Amino acid sequence: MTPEHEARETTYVDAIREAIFEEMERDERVFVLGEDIGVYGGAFKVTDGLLAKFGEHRVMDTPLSEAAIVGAAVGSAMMGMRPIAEMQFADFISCAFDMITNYAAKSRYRTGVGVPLVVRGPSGGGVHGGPFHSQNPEAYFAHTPGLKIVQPSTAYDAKGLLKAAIRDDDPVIFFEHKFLYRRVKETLPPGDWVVPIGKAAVRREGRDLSILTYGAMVWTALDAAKTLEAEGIDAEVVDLRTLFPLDEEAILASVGKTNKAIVLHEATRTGGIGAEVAAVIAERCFESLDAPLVRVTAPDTPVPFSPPLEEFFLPNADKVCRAARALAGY
Amino acid sequence: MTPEHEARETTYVDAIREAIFEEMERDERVFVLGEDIGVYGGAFKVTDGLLAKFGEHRVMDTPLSEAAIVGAAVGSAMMGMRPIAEMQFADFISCAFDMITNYAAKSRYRTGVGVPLVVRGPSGGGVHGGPFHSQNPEAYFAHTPGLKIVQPSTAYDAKGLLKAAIRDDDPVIFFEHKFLYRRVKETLPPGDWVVPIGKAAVRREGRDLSILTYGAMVWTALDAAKTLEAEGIDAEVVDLRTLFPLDEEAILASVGKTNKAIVLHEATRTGGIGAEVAAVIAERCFESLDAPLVRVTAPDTPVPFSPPLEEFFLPNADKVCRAARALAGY
Amino acid sequence: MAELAPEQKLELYRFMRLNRTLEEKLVNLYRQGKVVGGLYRSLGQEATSVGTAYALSKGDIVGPLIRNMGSVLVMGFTARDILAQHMARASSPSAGKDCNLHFGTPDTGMVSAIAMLGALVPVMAGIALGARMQKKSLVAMTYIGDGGTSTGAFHEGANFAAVQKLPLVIVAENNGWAYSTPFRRQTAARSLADRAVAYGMPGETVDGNDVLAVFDAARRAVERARTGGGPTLIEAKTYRMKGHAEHDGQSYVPGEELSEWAARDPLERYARVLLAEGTDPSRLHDIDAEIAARVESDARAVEQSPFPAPESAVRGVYAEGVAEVEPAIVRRRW
Amino acid sequence: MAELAPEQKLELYRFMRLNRTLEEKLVNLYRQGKVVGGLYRSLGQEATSVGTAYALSKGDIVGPLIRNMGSVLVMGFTARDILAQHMARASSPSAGKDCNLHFGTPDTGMVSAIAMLGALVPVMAGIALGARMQKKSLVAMTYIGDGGTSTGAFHEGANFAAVQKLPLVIVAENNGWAYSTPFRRQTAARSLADRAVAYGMPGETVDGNDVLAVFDAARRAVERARTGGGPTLIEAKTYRMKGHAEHDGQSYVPGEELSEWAARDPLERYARVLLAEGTDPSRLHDIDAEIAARVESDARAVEQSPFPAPESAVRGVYAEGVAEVEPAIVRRRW
Ligand SMILES: Cc1ncc(C[n+]2csc(CCOP(=O)(O)OP(=O)(O)O)c2C)c(N)n1
Ligand SMILES: Cc1ncc(C[n+]2csc(CCOP(=O)(O)OP(=O)(O)O)c2C)c(N)n1
Ligand SMILES: [Mg+2]
Ligand SMILES: [Mg+2]
Repeated sequence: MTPEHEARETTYVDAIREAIFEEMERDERVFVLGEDIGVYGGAFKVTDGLLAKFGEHRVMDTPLSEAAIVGAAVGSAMMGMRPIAEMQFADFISCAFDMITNYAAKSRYRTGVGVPLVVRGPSGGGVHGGPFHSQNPEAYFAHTPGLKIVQPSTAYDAKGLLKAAIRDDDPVIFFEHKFLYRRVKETLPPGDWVVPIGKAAVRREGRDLSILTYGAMVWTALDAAKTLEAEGIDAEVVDLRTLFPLDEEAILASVGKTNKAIVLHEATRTGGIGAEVAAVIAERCFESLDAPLVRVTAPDTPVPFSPPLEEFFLPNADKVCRAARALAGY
Repeated sequence: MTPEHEARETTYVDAIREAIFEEMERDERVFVLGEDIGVYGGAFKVTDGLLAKFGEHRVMDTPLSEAAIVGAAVGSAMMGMRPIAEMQFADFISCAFDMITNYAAKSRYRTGVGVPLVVRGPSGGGVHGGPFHSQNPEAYFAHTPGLKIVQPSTAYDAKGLLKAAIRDDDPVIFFEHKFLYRRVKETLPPGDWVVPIGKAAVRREGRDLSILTYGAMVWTALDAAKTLEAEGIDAEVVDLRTLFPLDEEAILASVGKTNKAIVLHEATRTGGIGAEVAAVIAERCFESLDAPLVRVTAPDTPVPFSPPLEEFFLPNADKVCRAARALAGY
Repeated sequence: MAELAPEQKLELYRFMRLNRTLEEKLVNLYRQGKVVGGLYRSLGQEATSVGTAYALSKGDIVGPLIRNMGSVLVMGFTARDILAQHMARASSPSAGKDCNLHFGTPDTGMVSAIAMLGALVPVMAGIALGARMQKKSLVAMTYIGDGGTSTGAFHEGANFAAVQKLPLVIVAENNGWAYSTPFRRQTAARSLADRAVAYGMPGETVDGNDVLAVFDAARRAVERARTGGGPTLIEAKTYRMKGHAEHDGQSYVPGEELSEWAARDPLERYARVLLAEGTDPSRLHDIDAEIAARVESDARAVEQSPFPAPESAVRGVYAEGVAEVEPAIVRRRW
Repeated sequence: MAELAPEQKLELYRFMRLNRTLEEKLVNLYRQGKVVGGLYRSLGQEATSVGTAYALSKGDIVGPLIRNMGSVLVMGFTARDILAQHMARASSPSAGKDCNLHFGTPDTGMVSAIAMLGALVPVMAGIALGARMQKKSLVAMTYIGDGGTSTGAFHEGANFAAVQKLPLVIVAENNGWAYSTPFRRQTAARSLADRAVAYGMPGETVDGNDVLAVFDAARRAVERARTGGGPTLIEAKTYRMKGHAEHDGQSYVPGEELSEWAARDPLERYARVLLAEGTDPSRLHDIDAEIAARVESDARAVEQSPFPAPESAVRGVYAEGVAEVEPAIVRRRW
């Protein structure tokens, strides 16, 4: 790598665009469809420039119809295409819930016809989007066998996981945390690489307790870990990356080492991904656990709009530290 | 009570009908709407006879439009009515997912306008209904603050919980296990009574382990408990009844006593209600737990159609006993 | 009007008869408790299924609903496939995973419905889209009931197909009822063809009990689709002569309507047309007899065929892997 | 044609002017970073919002979308309400829980949209239904964009309303664009009024930039609804003069179209009508000046008003109770 190349850092959003671009170049079955993704390049400019490069047959602006977007993607996937369907905001995936959970997810099982489909979109709060532009819908899909759910926290993973998702033979729901789009970046290695679906990553090694998390909260956890370090608490941070199916071995390895676990997510508490992580720990880490499990999450409310409300609502490093201290002192 | 009265047992399905009937008599704001619920009396005859008694303004056959059924119910509830919307099969609630999770659930929080709505329908398998007439969708709604989720296991609870749901000022999703409709019955007390939402019930006291469950699986748990009793294992069976919000105190009380917990549900494992129950136990029962938590559930697949497949898929008393033995011997 | 060779005309008859005889056999098996789950009849609607699917060519793809047994047969699936589906056997196209006509793969010319009505419309639009992207000139055809046209999925899929000018034919089967719900409670529209106006799509109403008229309308729509003219909505006016499913005695259906439509039975009517055109009655009798015998022997064969292996319940969810069955504590023998 | 008293005509002008001035003030505040979240303009569409809502009577209920500020003002909400919503203050009708025009209660004549377009149509059908069941003779009115008519929820709601003959007026605002998507990519229908045919509902297209024509069409539809004639779909042809939101420079919009439609600006056009009818220009100037001053002072007042208390974030999810905030271990001080 030239120093020049090294200097150029890629943002999370650019990494996603690169993944789509490269996969479309590599495989002509790959195409994108969604609202305002062509001429406009997408509400967050994720697909900017793709239309010019690949033309409107492979970069398709659709009517305002989430069920039709996913449905048409499903049909074309059954025909052997590799569609990437954008939800303008992940919140609107609710309108395609039936199509995803009943058609896409169950097709292979029922008929043997796989549906290699990616549904992707921006999720998450912290940008004062209010109740309908800030949701974290990932857990809605973790109870539907046949689906896979992914959420990257870094530019590297965004690119590598999206490539893996596009190449996957089954439907993958790919949640991009919009807070990270332009806030995280790194120098990406050249060449063609993927990040495998189903594998977590240890972001920080630690001995005293494990923070199991994903998405934007990985950065919150790392912040908290730094504060905790100064207090003599050595936290391990595990980025789950794939939320369904979970990397149970990685969870066991970490909790088996630290013996204490915090599950951290931005989504609201009850019925979230954290519940499943907790269940895995309760089932499989009984012998190694030295303290109660703790979930640090948003409270059980819609996402409020006004900044002081949203700040109160969202998990942050301070809340993680409070939980970690309680746990470390247990 | 006359002996004659005592002799008359009420089935689960009749209990539901009675609840609707009595609430419609008591409160003229209560009405029912859905597909084929009027003239036909509903696919499972839950609403049979209501049209004749209350007329088509209060017993409304609708077009085949789950989103409109729930949406119209939401609007009328905002106007002060008390709609009961039927999903012909609970599986089709997927088509109203957006309306329930985004409109009904969030209205009070966002605008102060409550939505006293009941969405009810038959869920569950065991009747060879295949992948789309056997689902247990309850967990899909347990991650949406603003909703309540109920599933009765007895005729008494079916009646009392439905009345409570109708009287509740917030949206309640009421899942009826279709396997129980005509299979369980009991003599119901006369008069007007409700079963409060948010309260679990201990169906069998036991000392050795707790089986936390709901719906049709309550009966499976009781069966298993009988078998286990003969083997010297004394199982407690807790019927959760309300799945969101959970009766955490009842869970703590039982697990605090028995120190071992099985969570049992017919729905598939990952991301099910059992995950949340496990999380509550992992968070709050650490001191009292003497063994790993065990989930006995359907495996992570769609509900298969063919009898041997469905039998293999569904939890049953034998599977519960196997888990209980492993746990008792731990 | 459609120009069909005499052999093709007989083939239409054969498919309609097979549709009917097979269903009658299934009713028999149902009463003997040998059909697993419900049984949905298409009595009186055979001409719609058969006539539309017959307008397709090899390579085209159909997305049928549960009342389109005729279409499934036309696409080349056999009585045995359908019997095995209804008896939930290992040899069924879905291997026992799903019921009735819920099966199919694009390469065999058929895409499976799911029970959620309307969902198939966007999916079939996607089939047409995927084919076009691959420069295949195939036509996709799907069905929707009067009830199903009230779903949001139908609307989104039809609108999408029209904007994209996809080679899709939507057959809206207006049989007067959606379960117990009559047409006038389903929509205030005058006809299902009127739904097409909302999509800027050609819409046409055809006598769904006249197989030749149905075929002709379908052929024109298929031709339009294949030549880049985009989707068409065909309303086939017909009648559901039985209840929603076998358990439904359809007490809510006015008797006069039933007898009125019985007089328009599509199979008898078509037989009369063929005879009037000079077909030798023995040809029809032979077809009837052959089908009856064949269905009987197929049914016996399927009855003797095995159910799927229980463990196969946990296979096939993902391209890789098998779902876990046992709880951790049992599985891992802690 | 609508017969309006001179004072009513001036009132229409006042609402349109207020709509515009208030939005311009919001643009100012937005540029100063004082608006929280996005800002959606209705520049050029004021006549549609104001003219339709003005046809309602006291007790009627409107369900507006984010570009219907004019309707919200007509229903009696104030500039202060709207400023407080955009600045996310405690005093806003949603108490800071939701943004822009997402607020309302039936008893104040307004029902809140959610962002998911289309969802409001079935809900407003339900408002009309609930009212009718309570023997209230009120009319419900709601809005949908050209984009929004492609949603399944719109379809299901409109069809439901038509079958039930509900007192609902659906104003389909065809402003040419859904974000960056032009009408021809949204639907192949010739007009949004054509969508009405699918529901057997009267459909009509009106010049959405002519407030009197809009009012007249709305008045007739409201009258029909109130007298049991059921729902109406009014297509208001207008144009979105700004980007989807303030961040959107609408580079995809052809310049000629913009200048063409600028010449049809509904406010200037209506002012010309009033002047031509003999209105003293000073009356309009006075209104303009009064509104400008009022909006300025309202904005200052709202700017000085407090944000909501952080803890209120966890209140109001259910009729009873408060959501728990702290994880168990912290909450319970194990
Ligand atoms: C989305 C959805 N809601 C409800 C049902 C239950 N259901 C199955 S068939 C049926 C009636 C269908 O009527 P129609 O579309 O006219 O088809 P037909 O039965 O007349 O062939 C209903 C309500 C369903 N399958 N899908
Ligand atoms: C169901 C749904 N999908 C996507 C969006 C994102 N979105 C917000 S406004 C908009 C365009 C709306 O266009 P139109 O309905 O014509 O209304 P207009 O903005 O022109 O007033 C889109 C795609 C949404 N709000 N709801
Ligand atoms: Mg029908
Ligand atoms: Mg528009």
